[in-house]
Amino acid sequence: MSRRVLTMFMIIFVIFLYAPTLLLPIFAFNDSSIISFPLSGFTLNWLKSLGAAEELRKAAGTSLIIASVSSIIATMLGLLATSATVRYQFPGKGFAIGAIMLPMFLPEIIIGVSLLTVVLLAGFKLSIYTIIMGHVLICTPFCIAILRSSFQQLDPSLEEASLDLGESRINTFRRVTLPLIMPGVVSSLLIGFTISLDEFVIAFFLSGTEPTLPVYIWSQLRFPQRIPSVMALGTLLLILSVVLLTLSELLRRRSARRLDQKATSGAL
Amino acid sequence: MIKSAQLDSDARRGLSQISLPLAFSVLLLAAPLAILLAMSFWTQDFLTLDRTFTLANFKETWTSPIYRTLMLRSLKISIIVTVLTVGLAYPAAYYMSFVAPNNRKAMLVFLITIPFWTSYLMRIFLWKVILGFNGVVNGSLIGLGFIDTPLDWISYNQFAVIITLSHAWLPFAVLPIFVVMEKVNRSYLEAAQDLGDTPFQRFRRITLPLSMPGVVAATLIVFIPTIGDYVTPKLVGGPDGLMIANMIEIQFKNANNAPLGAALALSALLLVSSVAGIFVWLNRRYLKAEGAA
Amino acid sequence: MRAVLTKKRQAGLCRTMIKLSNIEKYYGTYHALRDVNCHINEGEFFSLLGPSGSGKTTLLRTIAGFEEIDSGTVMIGGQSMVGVPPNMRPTNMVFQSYAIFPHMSVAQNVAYGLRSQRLNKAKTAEMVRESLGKVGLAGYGERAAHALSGGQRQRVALARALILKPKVLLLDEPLSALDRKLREQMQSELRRLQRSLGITFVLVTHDQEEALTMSDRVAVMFEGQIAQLDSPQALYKRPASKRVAEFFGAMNILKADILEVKGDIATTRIEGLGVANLAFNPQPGADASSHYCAGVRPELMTILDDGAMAYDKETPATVTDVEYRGELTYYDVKFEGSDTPVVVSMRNTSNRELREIGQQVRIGWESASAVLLLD
Amino acid sequence: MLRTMKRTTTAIAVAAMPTLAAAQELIVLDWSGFEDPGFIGAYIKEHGGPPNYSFFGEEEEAFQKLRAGFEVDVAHPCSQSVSKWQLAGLIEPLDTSRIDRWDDVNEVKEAFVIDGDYYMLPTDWGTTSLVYRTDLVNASKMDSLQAFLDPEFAGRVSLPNNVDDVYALGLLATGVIDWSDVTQEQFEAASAWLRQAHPNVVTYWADNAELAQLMTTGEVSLAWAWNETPTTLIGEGIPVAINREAAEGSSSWFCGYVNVVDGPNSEDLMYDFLNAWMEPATTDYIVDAWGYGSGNQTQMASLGSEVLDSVGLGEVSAPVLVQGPLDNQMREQMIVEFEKIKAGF
Repeated sequence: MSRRVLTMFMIIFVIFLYAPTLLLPIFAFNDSSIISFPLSGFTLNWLKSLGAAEELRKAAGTSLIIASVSSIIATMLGLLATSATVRYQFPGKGFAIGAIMLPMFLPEIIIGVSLLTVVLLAGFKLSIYTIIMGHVLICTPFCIAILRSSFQQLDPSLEEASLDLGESRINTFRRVTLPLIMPGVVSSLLIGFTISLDEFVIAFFLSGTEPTLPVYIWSQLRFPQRIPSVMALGTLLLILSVVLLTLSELLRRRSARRLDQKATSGAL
Repeated sequence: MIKSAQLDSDARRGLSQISLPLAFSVLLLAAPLAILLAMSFWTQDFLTLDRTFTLANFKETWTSPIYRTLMLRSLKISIIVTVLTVGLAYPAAYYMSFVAPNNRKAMLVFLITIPFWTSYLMRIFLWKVILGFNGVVNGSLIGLGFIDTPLDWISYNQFAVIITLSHAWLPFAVLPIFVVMEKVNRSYLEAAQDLGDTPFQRFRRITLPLSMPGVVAATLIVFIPTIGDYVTPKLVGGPDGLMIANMIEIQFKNANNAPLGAALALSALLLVSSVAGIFVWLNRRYLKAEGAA
Repeated sequence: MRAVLTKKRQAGLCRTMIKLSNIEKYYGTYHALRDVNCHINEGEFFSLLGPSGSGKTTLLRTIAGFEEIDSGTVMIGGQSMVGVPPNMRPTNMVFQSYAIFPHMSVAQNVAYGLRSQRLNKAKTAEMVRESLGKVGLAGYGERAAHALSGGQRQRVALARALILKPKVLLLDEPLSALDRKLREQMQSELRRLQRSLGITFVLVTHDQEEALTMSDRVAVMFEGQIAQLDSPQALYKRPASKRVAEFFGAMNILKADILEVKGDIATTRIEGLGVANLAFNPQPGADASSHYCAGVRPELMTILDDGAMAYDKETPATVTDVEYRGELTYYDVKFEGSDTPVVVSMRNTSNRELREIGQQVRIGWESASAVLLLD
Repeated sequence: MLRTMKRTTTAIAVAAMPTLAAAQELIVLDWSGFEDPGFIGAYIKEHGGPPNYSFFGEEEEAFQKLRAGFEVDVAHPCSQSVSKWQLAGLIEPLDTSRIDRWDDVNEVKEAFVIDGDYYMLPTDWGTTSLVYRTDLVNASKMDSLQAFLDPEFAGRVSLPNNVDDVYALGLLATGVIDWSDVTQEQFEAASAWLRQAHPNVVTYWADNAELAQLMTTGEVSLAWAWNETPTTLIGEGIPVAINREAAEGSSSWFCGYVNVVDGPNSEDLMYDFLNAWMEPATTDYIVDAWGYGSGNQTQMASLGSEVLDSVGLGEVSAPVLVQGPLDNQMREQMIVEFEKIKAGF
């Protein structure tokens, strides 16, 4: 396939990915509470209303924290499980991996209700910690699915070489394994983050008085007074992430230039 | 020559590494699964559970035409969504791994996940704006003079479910394929070319088989959860777009028939696992055949 | 330095660096190492030679600590290695794939193991430079690892291991991936390096020529067992068994019956060659029921010219085939009363004429050059 | 700011001392959006801040969560859930003597009496009725609910994805006005009617925002909708009309607060909260800003019929099916049947 065709495809692909999101700002500034064309006029009211929507803003903050922490823990558990199953033979391996992957197969409502029962029986109070627990559980299988292929194609003699050169297992992981599976780890973090940020059912059952953003938004379905405010919030978050991404890219380029180092090895 | 696995100390190491994630899953999930399993053999009358063993729920699940229709429809939609998603994701991942310059890769990975950080509900609302009656698609088509009246087959039906779901799962399909492609040793490609392969042959004989683990992962990541989705069909499916998960959801909640819900869920689980199993098996055969050729 | 060691060894003073005792290793039901016993001396170039699947790499990895054994002991430098992980052992390894870290530069690779020594930057750089110099890669430090050729990767792997000044350097078929010319060059370089450093080298190889040219001693392994452990010369001259003999170049194998054993001399009847007194030392594992055969190297037999110099033994034979190879000529001959073709190689000299097929000749040989081999 | 800091500290303390924290802050299980301070001005004034909210999107999810043992003081279900929640032992009677304006509370409160005790304080209500695009359908056909069956509107109809509203329609259309003792035959007739309407339905709307979207674009020109939707649409200048006086009538629904058993905090706080909801100021606010009716009947009446008619809450002469409590078995049948109808069976 020629590069030009692929590049064209990628451009269309990215446009498709952003298609709904690009409309977000339009309705965030459209002077109507109805999400529909034709547009009625420009307004900053929805943006301003965010100032008053304390619960909404808090929910967004809670969600970001939960998504970050859950994706990190899920990736770490995923690394442990993957490294164990890809490298070693041990009794009960099939069972173990099956049990860990199971949340992917079960209906979320089941996971939600029974997690709630387990959590309450164990005497925990519902908080962001319980949501994190639930999200780690459902994100881990996705992380494993990604990390697995990373590990499978890693030459085991590289790690042996590190051990042989006197590094401990932990340092070997840090200095050799981790850098080599970095694209997998970053992808795993992103997938965990994305799933957690948008997960509603489990977050609903495990949330106490600090709802996540999806819980808040979904529960507004029946009385959707603030859908455009949510669009405004979404716009802000979108802009924020794009700005952060651009910023980090600029920083990376500058530091690359300063070190006069062409980014040579694999992607991330 | 000699595998470094299969050792006692390695077995211990493997067990100790997996113990934490396993303990986490078992502690939190043993209960749900046991409840689900037990419940599927019980019956419920409003709020009272009757714990007498019965296979009635499974019988109903497997004989009643409504569940069969929903089950097959869900399977069909999931398969179409998976094929579409993985099919679109593959060239994108290929571009990211083989065409894009190294220093752009990280940015691209973020670029394709960022749109999915806005709430799914919002994205669905916006999809309706795009596909809807006076929406972007219809508006453009009318504006360009292709059609006179809005197309109504693009919203509130299975088509809309497929589009919305495929879109939602795209980044989840791109990432695993990309990760595997990043690991493909570039010298294999050079070797293949060196041995006289055309770029297309090289793709078919080297890149595709080597990236197959990613395709498998992507397929499972998309296929399995898709069949369990009830939100998308509820919001964009219209009357003919409902899926089995909607029925499971209703049984557990409004209909107060958790046992039937459990039987439906377990049957769906069985169906999904078999299809996924067949897929993995076919893939192994393909790789073997490819290796032999 | 080497001369000193050799003297020590002659005086029986050389110290044991590695001692392997009664090592057993199973992979499931597969018996990978069977009662392996051996000593490897300090400063020695020691090779493990065998066909693939013979257990040589397993044994090497056992020394490095990557394989756990089911019974037996590994001692390095007088200390038991039970429970000592690879990173705590005084050994370093050059992997078959070289295992160069692809995400690091050459210098970073070489400096990898130094981190735990907490040296300052300048000192580290100095050591890296020195180490790279030793392997002939001075100035390559900033190269990216994936931009190296096969030979360069191997040198980096060497430098990376040697910078840590290990007591033992383990090499897992390090030359197998190199082309012939480069391999020969590296063989002599490795040998030179080993001599100048005085470190114990343990090399795994399936190439007998490599083992013979480089090693002080070689352990020949078959099916998880050491079949013979000896100096290259002794291995060539006095292989203990048919298998070992065949593994090292050409050897004529003839049926033999031991008629009588007196001390270390066995009176043996050899197919086609008649009765001769051969040196006899019973091999481990051999008993009264063991079968033997006799082996003679082609170059240790001569087709006698009329009235040529006397040989211990002379046997008439018929030439059945001639193969001229420039420096040497190979003759297939048959002895009376024997169907086994025997190869005799003759150096071509200016006054020596080629024999013809069907010609009757006399073959001269020494009873000392025939060896009894365990069948 | 100080509040935010206090909340943050609480959040951290929750981790350390799971039971002690948030001891005296009322916990309300509610729909999101109802944390609007305009509803409970009196409570905020008295206690210096709002209670803690936990949110739900569907009553059934709230039910499951409470059943699993989640502890809250007060919850906000709608009328049909009351007897189910009571049967499941989740809620306890209200002490009406502690509700200051009990006499002003809408008489629908009598529908939530179980064994002589009151179980719900109705606080907000609305109507469900025939709504249509005046520019897209002929108004003359809009005086009967049978319009939903008219093939002319095939693919232009939307019904609620909500069993209560849908069966209210089905029953009204088949001549039932009171569903408190609906018979099996009446239920079957209503189901048959809904099944007949199904082919005309483009989608069952899940929420107001969705329906508003559909009606704005014109994809849906005829709907069975809550009064809030046409009010919003008219406010946006979309030509829609609401007909609460279709021959067969229209419906109304109620939601309110219930006293959850074993609430972790003092009941005093709960009654302060309930009393705040019954303040006249709350009534004015909910009608004006949200377009819903208030449970304070007296204050509602004082707003005048013009105001109420404008938001679709006024008195009507046609029959009104009040979505009061319904026999649980019957409701369960409706749920199962509705799922079948939606799936085309």
